Amino acid sequence: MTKAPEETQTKKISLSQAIARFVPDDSAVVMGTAQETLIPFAAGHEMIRQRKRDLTLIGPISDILFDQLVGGRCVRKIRAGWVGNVITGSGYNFRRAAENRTIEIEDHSNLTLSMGLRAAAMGVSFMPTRTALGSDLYKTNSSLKTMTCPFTGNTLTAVAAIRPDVAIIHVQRSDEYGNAHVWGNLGITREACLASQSIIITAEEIVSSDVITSDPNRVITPGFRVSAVVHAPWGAHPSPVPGCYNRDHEAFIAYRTASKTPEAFADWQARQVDAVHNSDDYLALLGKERTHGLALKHHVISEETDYGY
Amino acid sequence: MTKAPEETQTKKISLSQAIARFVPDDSAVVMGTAQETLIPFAAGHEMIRQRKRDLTLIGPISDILFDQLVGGRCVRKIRAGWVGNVITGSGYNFRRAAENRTIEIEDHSNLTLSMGLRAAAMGVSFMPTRTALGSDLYKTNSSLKTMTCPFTGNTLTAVAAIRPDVAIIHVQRSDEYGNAHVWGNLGITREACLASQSIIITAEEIVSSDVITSDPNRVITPGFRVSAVVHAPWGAHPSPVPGCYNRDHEAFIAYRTASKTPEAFADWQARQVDAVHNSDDYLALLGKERTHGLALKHHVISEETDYGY
Amino acid sequence: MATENSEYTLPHLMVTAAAREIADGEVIFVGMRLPMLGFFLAKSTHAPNAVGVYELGIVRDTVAPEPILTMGDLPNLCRAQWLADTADLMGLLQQGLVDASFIGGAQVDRFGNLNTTYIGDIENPGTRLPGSGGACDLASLGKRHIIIMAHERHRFVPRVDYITSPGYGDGAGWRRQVGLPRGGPSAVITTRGILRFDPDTCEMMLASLHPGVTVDEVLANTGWPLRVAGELSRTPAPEEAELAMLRRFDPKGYWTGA
Amino acid sequence: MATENSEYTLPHLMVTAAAREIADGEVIFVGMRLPMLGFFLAKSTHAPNAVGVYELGIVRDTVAPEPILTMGDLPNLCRAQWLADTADLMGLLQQGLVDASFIGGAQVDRFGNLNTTYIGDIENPGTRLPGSGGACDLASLGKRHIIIMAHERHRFVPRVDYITSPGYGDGAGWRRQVGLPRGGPSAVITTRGILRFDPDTCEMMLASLHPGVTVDEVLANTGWPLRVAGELSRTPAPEEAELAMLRRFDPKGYWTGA
Repeated sequence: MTKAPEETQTKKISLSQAIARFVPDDSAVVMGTAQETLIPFAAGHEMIRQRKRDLTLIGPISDILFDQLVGGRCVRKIRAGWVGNVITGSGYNFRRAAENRTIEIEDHSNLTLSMGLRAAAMGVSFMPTRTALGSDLYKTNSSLKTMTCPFTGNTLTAVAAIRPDVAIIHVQRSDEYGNAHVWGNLGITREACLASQSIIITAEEIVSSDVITSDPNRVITPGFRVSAVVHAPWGAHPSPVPGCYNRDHEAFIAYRTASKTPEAFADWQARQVDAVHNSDDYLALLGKERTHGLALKHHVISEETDYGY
Repeated sequence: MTKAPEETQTKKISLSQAIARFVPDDSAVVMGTAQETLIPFAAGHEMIRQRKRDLTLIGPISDILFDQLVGGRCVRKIRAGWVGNVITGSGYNFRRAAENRTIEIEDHSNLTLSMGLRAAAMGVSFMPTRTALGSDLYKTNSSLKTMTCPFTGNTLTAVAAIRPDVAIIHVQRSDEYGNAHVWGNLGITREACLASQSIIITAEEIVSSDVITSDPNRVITPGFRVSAVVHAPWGAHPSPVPGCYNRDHEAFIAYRTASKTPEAFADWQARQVDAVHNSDDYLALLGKERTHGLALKHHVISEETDYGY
Repeated sequence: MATENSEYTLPHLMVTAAAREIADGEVIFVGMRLPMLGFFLAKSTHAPNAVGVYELGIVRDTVAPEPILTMGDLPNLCRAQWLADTADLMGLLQQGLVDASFIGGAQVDRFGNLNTTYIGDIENPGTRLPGSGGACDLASLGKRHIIIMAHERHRFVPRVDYITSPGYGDGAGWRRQVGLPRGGPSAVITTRGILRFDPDTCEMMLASLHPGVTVDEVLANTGWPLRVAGELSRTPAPEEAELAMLRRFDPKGYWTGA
Repeated sequence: MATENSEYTLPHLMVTAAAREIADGEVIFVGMRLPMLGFFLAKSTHAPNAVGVYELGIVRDTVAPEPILTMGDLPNLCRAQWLADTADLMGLLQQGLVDASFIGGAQVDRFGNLNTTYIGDIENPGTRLPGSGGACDLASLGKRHIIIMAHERHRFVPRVDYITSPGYGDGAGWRRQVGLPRGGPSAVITTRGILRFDPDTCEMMLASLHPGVTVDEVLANTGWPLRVAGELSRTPAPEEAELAMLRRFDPKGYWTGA
């Protein structure tokens, strides 16, 4: 049933190759699409290591990932709903850059960002919403315009299509052709994949196509649109990955201090990013006690479904 | 974790109660949302038996279900992309009614219908698309208007929101509170559920809430929005239900002849609908040989996922 | 009809011609009936990397593991690449990511406009047909589409009674003018030949005759003065291997029987 | 602070007040931090049939089976009623199916407009805050929303520097005029009291004082001449059972510690 190997080229490459090839300087990158879960930290750190410049970051809330990329001087522009540290508050690199006006910010709400991506996903130039009317998001977001509904005459907010160059999506498991299973809250992941020109999948586990095709409803986007597949165990740490590991709250709390001053951040980047070259390095840095502490202790296994005939 | 039984009222009622209570005459009903699969034939037949009148039927392609409801004189208006018999062509009751002008028809494409429902699902008054421009759908569908994109100046088709009174959704399994698992191609099911004022679930199997909550990504719409849950084994026959039974091609082929004249249809309705009062009657009519022939012979079981912590 | 070794039917010939319109690696929006078999045939011969998109909410890059009559049959869902929403696939289409689709019709005109809705006056129709389904969307939004239909004079009319699926409207420039983003019909595979469109005028032209069919016969069955291409070709008969595959996909001859 | 039997913290009092804003059976868009605990408390006491909607793509009608710090923690996904897209839940909100939500803020003004984006001039801001997230959507589209924030004079300003989440704009009629479909803030739970809105003028009024707080103290910490309701009440202290529950939800006191 599944493809003979000679018919299809593998898309599996290393993380450094994937970032080098599909995230050139000046790219517009959507990341952190599931919001608090499945944030592709490993891929973001590789961008910092490769000294990417002038990126546009797109995402609803990125937790601390966008703050790290701003700290790494990779970012020219941010199109987001919220940038900070979910459980501690401000993201200090972001705050410094915004206050010093070294980055450009397009202020979205989570709904306007979702609708901008959905417009691109659907192949239309805008989406209508009823949010943000009367707000000052209009002053700091040129992707919003008021419009009149052609049927009711009501005032609506039109959100212009947002078409990222690349989506970076962390998943639980993928085959080497880019067909990937994701479970948990999906956030804006589905529209982000459909809206983007190319897609990089970073996966906790690389599995055979038979595993993936056993459940085609669990696939997040069709593999034919994926450009690269990267094996990245613990690639979303410290954010949680359903089925794999819990959220590492301590890391988020520690990052608050680590990002408070440019000097502290430089030190953090040297230790946590620049000194790390692959997932083995990262796991060694974390240590077994910590990874054990984050592992799932209670298991709830999905009821089976039959896709036979 | 799951609700204590005293906290929640069951929504499980009989098919006849569900149709009597939630599908009054004059209702707008969306059905057949997965297109060729999971069509709620049992629910449609109950509407015929209860002699519903002046219904508005909404659906992309209904295979032969809408034709049967037209034959049963339940229908005043149809808002659909296509009405017929997928593998044989015309639906003769629909054709007669249209040619005699006894029903009103709003001609959609599958995309315009999907967008009309999605507009209602999203709580906005229209959705923009690029389809149907220059077509004559505009002549026979007042839910379409051309509009100009506020950003690009391009011409678009605006589709007015479609808000059904009730969605009737056939599923593989549901708990008695309306949390239901669906798998297979989804068609327009998700937006139809979110767009509708009330929802009737007809289910092959009623299961405990623990089965459903073992896989919350498989849930089609949140149970708090569901009004009634009906146990309806073989309730989508002759359409196929993934995990349960194959498509009964012979029934569709036979229906072609059975609907060719009003007399033939009256006879068909007397035998196949009016003489049937519950799923036991229907199964007896089908016969064991037939149901055995439609049963799944090859099984493909989904890979498990862990929702633990 | 007969090849050197084997009999074939007119549907066999049309399906084979349809398959040849598909290039390897293309994304095809697969329609009902003969086009579905044409996609399976292309996939199993010269286009192994073609991807099939089905409007029910199915993407698959393999042929169904067992013969099917229609795209919603369970074997076509089994081990699909993706099972999703119709709107997701319509999004791919509307973005311009679908290379080609196939559409049947009851009436077509010289600019490739298709009617599957009303024959006669809308207000007082002679015949009501099933309607668009996804056809209007495929014709509006795909990079190109191929029409498959019976070649009879009452079906090949100067102007369709109702445009269900837009072709080139009233000629060159029309699609852009009404706001359609791209596309248009690239071929019409009929029971008598294959027609293509003049790139300048967008008018239909006879491009290929099926075996045993004459130009006069085609002209007599076309309701306007049909242009004939300078290099008129002869539709190749299905090869033995192709017929063997088609018999595997449609073993009872439901779609390809005589 | 102390009830008869037990010490409680200011966050305990605010969470308890937040919980009391939720009626049984309501659909609540659950925000981060104190509001999340408020929802859990309401759900476990007087509102067992409340449904929680979380913008990450979670609907659940039960409290997470283990203490969590934030809505994306895995226990909050486990045995949820629905895991879906953010847009699905925003659709429920935009349709008007969400009864209430809770929003924090850095600046609020007399008409309940909230700022969580820029303090100072947009072109040359003094302070950049994280931004809207879903807050603008909740304030725009819910049937009502409740604001929770620290009560300081620099936060309670006559006019916010930037409207992230619209309240009543510049007063009665404003929301309809700009096109918002419904809603507006119904209460502001602060570190000093609870404020509500005059139904005619949409202006904020002091409605309840927390234990030990005086009217003068509230007025001194509000940047405009705040009106005081005719029937000023005293915010009830958390009951022992409520405190016990809150200690279960936040055992380390991350959110509710002193």
